[in-house]
Amino acid sequence: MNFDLKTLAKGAAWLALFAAAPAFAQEAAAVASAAVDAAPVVADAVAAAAPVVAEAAAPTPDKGDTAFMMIATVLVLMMILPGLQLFYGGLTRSKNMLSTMTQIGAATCFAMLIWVVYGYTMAFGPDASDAMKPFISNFDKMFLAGVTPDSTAATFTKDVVIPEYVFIAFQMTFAAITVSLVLGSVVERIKFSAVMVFTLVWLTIVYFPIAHMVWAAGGLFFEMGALDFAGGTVVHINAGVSALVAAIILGKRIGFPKEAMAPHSLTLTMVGTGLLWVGWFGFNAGSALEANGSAALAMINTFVATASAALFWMLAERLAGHKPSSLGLASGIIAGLVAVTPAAGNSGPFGAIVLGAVAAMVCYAAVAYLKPKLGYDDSLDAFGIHGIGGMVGAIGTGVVYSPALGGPGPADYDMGAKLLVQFQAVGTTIVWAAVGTVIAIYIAKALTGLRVTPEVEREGLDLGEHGERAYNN
Amino acid sequence: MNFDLKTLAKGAAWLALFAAAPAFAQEAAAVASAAVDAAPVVADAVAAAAPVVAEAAAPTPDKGDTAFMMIATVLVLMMILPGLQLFYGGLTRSKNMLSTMTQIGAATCFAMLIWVVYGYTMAFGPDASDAMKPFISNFDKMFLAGVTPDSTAATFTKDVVIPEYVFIAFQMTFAAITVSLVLGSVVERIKFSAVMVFTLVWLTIVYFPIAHMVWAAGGLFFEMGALDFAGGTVVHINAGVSALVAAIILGKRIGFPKEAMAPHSLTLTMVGTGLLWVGWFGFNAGSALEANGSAALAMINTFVATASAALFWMLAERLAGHKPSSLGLASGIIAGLVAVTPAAGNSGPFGAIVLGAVAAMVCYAAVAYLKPKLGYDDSLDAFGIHGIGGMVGAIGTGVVYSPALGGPGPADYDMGAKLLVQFQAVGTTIVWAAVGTVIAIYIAKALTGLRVTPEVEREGLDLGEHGERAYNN
Amino acid sequence: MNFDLKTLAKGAAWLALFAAAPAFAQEAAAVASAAVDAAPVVADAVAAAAPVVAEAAAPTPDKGDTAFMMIATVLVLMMILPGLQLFYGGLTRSKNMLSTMTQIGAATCFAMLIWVVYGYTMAFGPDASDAMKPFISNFDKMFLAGVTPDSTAATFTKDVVIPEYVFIAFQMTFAAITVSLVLGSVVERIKFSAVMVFTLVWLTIVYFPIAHMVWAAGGLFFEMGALDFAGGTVVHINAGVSALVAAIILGKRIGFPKEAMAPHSLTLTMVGTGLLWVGWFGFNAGSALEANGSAALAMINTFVATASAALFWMLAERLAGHKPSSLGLASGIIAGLVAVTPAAGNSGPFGAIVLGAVAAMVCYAAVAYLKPKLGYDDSLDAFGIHGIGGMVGAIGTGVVYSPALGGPGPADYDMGAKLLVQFQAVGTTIVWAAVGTVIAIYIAKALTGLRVTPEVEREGLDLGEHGERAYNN
Amino acid sequence: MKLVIAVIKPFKLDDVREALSAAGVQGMTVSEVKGFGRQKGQTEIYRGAEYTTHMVPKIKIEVVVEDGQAAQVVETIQQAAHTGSIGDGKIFVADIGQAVRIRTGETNETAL
Amino acid sequence: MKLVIAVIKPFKLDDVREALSAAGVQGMTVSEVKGFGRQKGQTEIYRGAEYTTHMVPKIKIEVVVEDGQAAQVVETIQQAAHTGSIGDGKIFVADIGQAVRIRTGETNETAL
Amino acid sequence: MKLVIAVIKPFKLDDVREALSAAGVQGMTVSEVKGFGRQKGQTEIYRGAEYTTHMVPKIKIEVVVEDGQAAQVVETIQQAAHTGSIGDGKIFVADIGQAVRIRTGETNETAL
Ligand SMILES: Nc1ncnc2c1ncn2[C@@H]1O[C@H](COP(=O)(O)OP(=O)(O)O)[C@@H](O)[C@H]1O
Ligand SMILES: Nc1ncnc2c1ncn2[C@@H]1O[C@H](COP(=O)(O)OP(=O)(O)O)[C@@H](O)[C@H]1O
Ligand SMILES: Nc1ncnc2c1ncn2[C@@H]1O[C@H](COP(=O)(O)OP(=O)(O)O)[C@@H](O)[C@H]1O
Repeated sequence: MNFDLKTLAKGAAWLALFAAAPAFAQEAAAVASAAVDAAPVVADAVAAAAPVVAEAAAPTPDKGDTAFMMIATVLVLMMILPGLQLFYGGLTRSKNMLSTMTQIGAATCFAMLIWVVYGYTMAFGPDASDAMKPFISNFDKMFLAGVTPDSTAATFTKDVVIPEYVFIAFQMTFAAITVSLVLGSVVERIKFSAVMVFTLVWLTIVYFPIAHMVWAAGGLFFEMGALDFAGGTVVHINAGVSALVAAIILGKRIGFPKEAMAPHSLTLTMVGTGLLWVGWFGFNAGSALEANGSAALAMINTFVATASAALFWMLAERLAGHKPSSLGLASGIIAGLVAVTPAAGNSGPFGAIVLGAVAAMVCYAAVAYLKPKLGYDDSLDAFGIHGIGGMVGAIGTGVVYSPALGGPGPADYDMGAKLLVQFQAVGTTIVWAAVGTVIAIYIAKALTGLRVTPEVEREGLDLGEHGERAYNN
Repeated sequence: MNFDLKTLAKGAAWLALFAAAPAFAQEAAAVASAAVDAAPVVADAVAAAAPVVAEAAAPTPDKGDTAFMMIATVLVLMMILPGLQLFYGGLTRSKNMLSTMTQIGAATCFAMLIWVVYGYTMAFGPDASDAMKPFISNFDKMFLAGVTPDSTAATFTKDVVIPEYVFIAFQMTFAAITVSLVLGSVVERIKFSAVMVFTLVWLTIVYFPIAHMVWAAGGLFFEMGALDFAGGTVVHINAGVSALVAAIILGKRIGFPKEAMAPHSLTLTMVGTGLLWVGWFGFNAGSALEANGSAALAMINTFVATASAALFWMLAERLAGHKPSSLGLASGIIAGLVAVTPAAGNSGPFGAIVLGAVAAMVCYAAVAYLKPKLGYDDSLDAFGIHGIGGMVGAIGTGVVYSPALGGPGPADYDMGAKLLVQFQAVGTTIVWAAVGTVIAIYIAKALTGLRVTPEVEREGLDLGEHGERAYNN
Repeated sequence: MNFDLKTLAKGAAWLALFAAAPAFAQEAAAVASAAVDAAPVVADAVAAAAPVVAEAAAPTPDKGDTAFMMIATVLVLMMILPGLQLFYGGLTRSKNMLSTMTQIGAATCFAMLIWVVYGYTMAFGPDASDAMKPFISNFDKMFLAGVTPDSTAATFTKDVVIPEYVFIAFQMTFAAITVSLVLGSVVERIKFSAVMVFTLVWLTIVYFPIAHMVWAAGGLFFEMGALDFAGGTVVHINAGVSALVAAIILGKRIGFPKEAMAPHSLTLTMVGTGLLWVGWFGFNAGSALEANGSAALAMINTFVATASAALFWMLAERLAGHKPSSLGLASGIIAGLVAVTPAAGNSGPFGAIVLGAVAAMVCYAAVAYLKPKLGYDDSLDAFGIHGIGGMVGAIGTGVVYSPALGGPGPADYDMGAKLLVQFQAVGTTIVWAAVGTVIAIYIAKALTGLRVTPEVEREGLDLGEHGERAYNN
Repeated sequence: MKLVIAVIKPFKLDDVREALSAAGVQGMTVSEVKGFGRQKGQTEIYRGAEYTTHMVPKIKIEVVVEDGQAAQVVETIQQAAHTGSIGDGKIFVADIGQAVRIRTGETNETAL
Repeated sequence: MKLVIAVIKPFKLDDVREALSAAGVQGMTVSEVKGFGRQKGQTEIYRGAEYTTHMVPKIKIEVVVEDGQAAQVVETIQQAAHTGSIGDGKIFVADIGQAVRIRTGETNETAL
Repeated sequence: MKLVIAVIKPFKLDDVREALSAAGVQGMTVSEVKGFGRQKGQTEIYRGAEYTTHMVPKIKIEVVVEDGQAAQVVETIQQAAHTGSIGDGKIFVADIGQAVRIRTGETNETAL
């Protein structure tokens, strides 16, 4: 019911917006396309970060970079559809398979539209007032006003740029996957309509600001010099913490933990794992914004940290007296990918291997021991793996960055100071995400009721919410 | 039975051809590699379109473009295997899963061989006589005669070229996916042997000519200045209309529409949908033939138009009083991709969003209301989505191209005139495709009997046609 | 049990190694990054092969090449996870699905770690003593000592280089997929722990040396001028022969061949086939190490040889009096890909088509007639397709390379001489692989017992070895 | 009461169900089974390995009816499931001593 | 001996199994079935095509018990499987003339 | 006639089928079931969450035979399905009052 109205509203709203858009664009056309800034990493990249006004003498994109970033963007989409859909979906019961895939798919689509309407400008638009600047940009680029095929975005190298549309698309996929990750803790019981409302609110008050803080020049963490190569804070800690809060507010699934809720298809979960790993190279290496040595470093780290985490998770299972499992392999792969995300271009290969091993061990403990003890129902362990793994990665990055450990840090690297910064960034993110999620979830509850009826939950959300079965003859 | 003989014949034929090939190649070796033309878009690209004879001073490919186009080509293959196989296969009943996947796979393989033997030269070979020129090129490049690793193909930018082998491979995947799309309306009852014969004839008399008309300098629509960035006419209208005609001639599946024919795995259909979306970036952005701003524009449009269509299809379901479904999401995604194909580089992001929304609504109506009313059995709605969506896209492109709507059209853009051209192109394609399909299907019928026996249809084509079961223990 | 201890040991070992690594790195930092050599192809590439010491005037990578090679590397990973996992897994019985996927996944992860620790330096490190040189490099690059984001690796073109990290990652995926391929003959009965031990030993004594022999300047086959564009010998003959030997030592599955052991999901096998084909372009075209015409040639050959093999396998089925099957299509695709691997950049498109057709026919005969006759149990036909197909490809490459057949060989190409070389390379590889596998398997047997108990085998390795079921409700 | 067990060809299920409803049967329980009998299974070939499954997919219908109704139910099923080709299946009838409707606790005839 | 056949709602299986164990039943055999009856199936819609499945997923439990135990077993099942809403299912009781434990060859009561 | 119901270990199906054919049985109906009994199910662990399924996969064979043949059929199954380890399964025998071959309408013994 709710969905009905809301969707209608939404539909109308958009149509209105879109009608308005061109007008906007026209006015704005005058404005020179200001190159955006996206430096994910180190403070001294700020130089490159200064907006460069496009002009005759403006640098033009290298086609190698453009090609690389376009493919990287596509790879991140593959992480979501079908990657995450399969990874998460395989872990649910078959009666909720479609609901899980549909919630992820629809949230992703919605996030994309929100992104081009006002998300991009909030995160990477022109500078806002000094008061707002640390938290968001201004709204001058709503509807991508003024962006043309010739506009460019800065990279971390002076005078090296990429087409702004590519940068917009690349960052768009980050917003989409982050909100999708949150859903892992609430599937099998949250209403589809609630997911749509949550997506809208959560992106607006949690994701866009944090993305700005970490990656935009002037952003809070960015100015603090926090290390986050590909988004460990913005994406994983953010999603993980939000998932935990959402799961707690939503409550447990009927029958949890008494009833067996075995994954309906670990086969599909393994497929999703593979696609996530494959796509993650777009995510991590692509965050270099150039096809260069830094991307290459991020790539090899994304191989070895992951491989290490996968084997160490299975090792942890053995140490716990169990059999090494396929789900252990898959979970380790994801934990490793999560942990190496902030460290991708900020570590040497062996630092990355150790980071992956530690993340796997810690996440295993969180999922196998902490969760049962605390008793919350994080259906697919979005917090246990993305939240915890993200924190291990964020802090660990401060360690492996050290040249003494083979990292790319400067010779005079001050680990203590950097760790402090990392902790501050992590802490702030945790608080911000938690508060924002509480707000977003309660708004969704007010508008949609949030949770399906026990009958629907028992019969499965596929039939109850979507009128379909995942499998027939 | 039929297949036996025919395949044998085919086998023999090829071997003969291949034996002949090198000889061919040798003779032709003398011929300078004429750069081919592939301008998908606007008339004023004709400049770039003029064949450039390779010589010392000839432009050499930019490695960024080459890298991009090679990956784009690979992405289009992924759309077919496994993308389309899963999207279509998941919608069939389990007893016909392998048959659906095999028909697509074998038609694709066959199309590739036909393409290098004479398809490429028919569509993009050297100019034919003035009389033939609007419809096909000449046959001088049969067996890719004269093409070497150093031959190049022109792009839309003067003096920018890519290796001809890459252009050949890229276009080859288009031929393969188009014929595969047609099969969506006839699966679950057409003979495998009939599919092979149909592929041969249909590509020859329908696809190659239309590809030439749209994309080759001198081609009918190309000279008319029809807008078709990535092949909305050639691929989707063409496939959709052919699918409709084929389905009508073939007749309904036993038990349609009385018996329930629920998709056997919407899970796999969702996976296919994701892979199709991912691969479609190779299809749309790749059609720019360069890693440049135009490709970037095509990319962002391929994101937002699709996202919009997916949500609006689900909205349409709500408006119709149903639950928003996962198949709705998937269908909307495909409808959006189809509609944005001709508009990819010819629209602004918000024009694309509106285009996607409209396409979703119209396709939903076609599938949910028009089809039942007319009563034909288009098994997987190849016409309802590719045909209708393609038409909405082709016409819509004439609208969103307007700078007044944020499109890249010239300031003095004459929408009325362009729309007329679009309508002509669409109309001609519809007629050509319909007539050609009638011929192709009846030839297939004469040679193979076209349709499986009722026993085989009832038991399933997997066992009856291929002697296999898709699922065992 | 065994696994427990061994894993622990392994865990400890690594941690030790990794601790040591940075130290290593530091020392080595002084060493100039010697560009590695990877010439897969012809003797006259040796020029390019000479180590180039990095210096001010050193060439810098073209971003187009870097972008291409990074994506190519990712594509090869996709061949393994999820490609090969699905292709192989779909062919097993459902009770062994996870075990098959997990063995491949874990072996791949382990191979990656081994590669960066000492595999890379063994295969592509600095020259060893003249006595060792033909077989392995020296160990100076253990732990990738001295490699930085700025180090580069040579290509086949003078002064064209790519980042060394990219080359390392690209080659790493080759090692991982090769050992995974071997598993195809032993799944459904080999212990997980045995797979891990086998991986360690086999890579060390079989893969690294053969990779060096074929691809490194100074390598035995390389100096002989053996043609192997993308690794037909190193990867496929090597894996195929090892698989056969391993299967024979391990013995047949309980109930083979009496009991029906139908593939549990040909659907997934088809999906894996598609992903393997898609990824194989990274494998074959990527082996050009540049985004150039040679890569383009490799790409088009990887399309047409495969298409031809797929159709000719189905034709072979017809000739044998059976129905053309989906598994036939899939098997033909793989056989074609295997056969074209060494020929990718060494053949014209029509030579490739013939090569694919021949490979399909021969592999079909091997699988359908030879195997039953000899009576060994190569569960998934790793030998029948990779071994036999690899040999057809290696020998065939010597034929299709000839300019007289449209190949890129020199005008004065001496086919007889080259064929002799090819035979020598193939023969040596067969012997080396066979002997090495015997050693590796018996070590695994000594340490782990090699084979699961009859109870576990009957109940399925998923439950018995991993404590999971692939499919639940 | 009688328990009528019918093993039929899968594609006949709808016809049988409709025929039974028409004949006034209120409920039935259906399961997917594999049948072994005169009808031989399909041959499947995977890479030259030939498997002839002796088992053919069938549908088993179990319906409990009043004694008086049994004959007519058997009759109805036999007609609706009949194709005349081998493998049409069987109908078996057994005695049921007691029936209970879980929802209401009603027993025997009233429970059907 | 008696064969007690119960058709119940799937999510009630655990409750029933536990109740029966508590009641001293040592074993049972369970199968997934589809039920046709008063309870109507869900409507599914695929691209506007509407399917109302008449068949509802159910679980069939078969348990063989001594004659004396039958009444109590029926009772137990009826209570454990009861929700009061349409579709709760049925319980049927039939006679079993002989029982054998394959492992030991024991027969009848001792075989259960 | 008698309905012989046997619940056996899945991997024993082929042996039993062959033994029955050898013993002259013309047909049977087989279904996949889950068994609950002395034999305990496997323990599965997913991310530390442990599930012990009480249900073990089994195969149920139903074969209707002439009264005279029943004893021998039970005997045959018991031997063919026997492994001696827990979980071998059970055989139950019930009466069948009537049998019909759908294809021909033949009844009782002639219908088997
Ligand atoms: N004696 C039997 N007991 C139980 N089921 C049987 C028996 N004989 C046949 N059936 C079932 O009936 C089905 C059809 O029997 P079959 O001999 O193949 O053809 P027909 O019914 O035409 O004689 C079989 O597949 C099997 O499921
Ligand atoms: N006459 C019957 N014979 C066999 N099974 C029956 C019969 N009637 C009902 N059933 C089974 O019992 C289930 C529940 O019956 P239904 O009429 O839907 O609800 P209720 O048990 O509340 O009356 C049905 O789904 C079917 O499986
Ligand atoms: N009382 C019973 N009624 C119906 N089926 C039973 C009964 N007892 C056991 N079974 C079936 O027999 C199977 C084997 O029984 P179980 O007690 O595990 O071993 P055993 O047969 O060796 O005593 C069970 O899995 C169940 O399917």
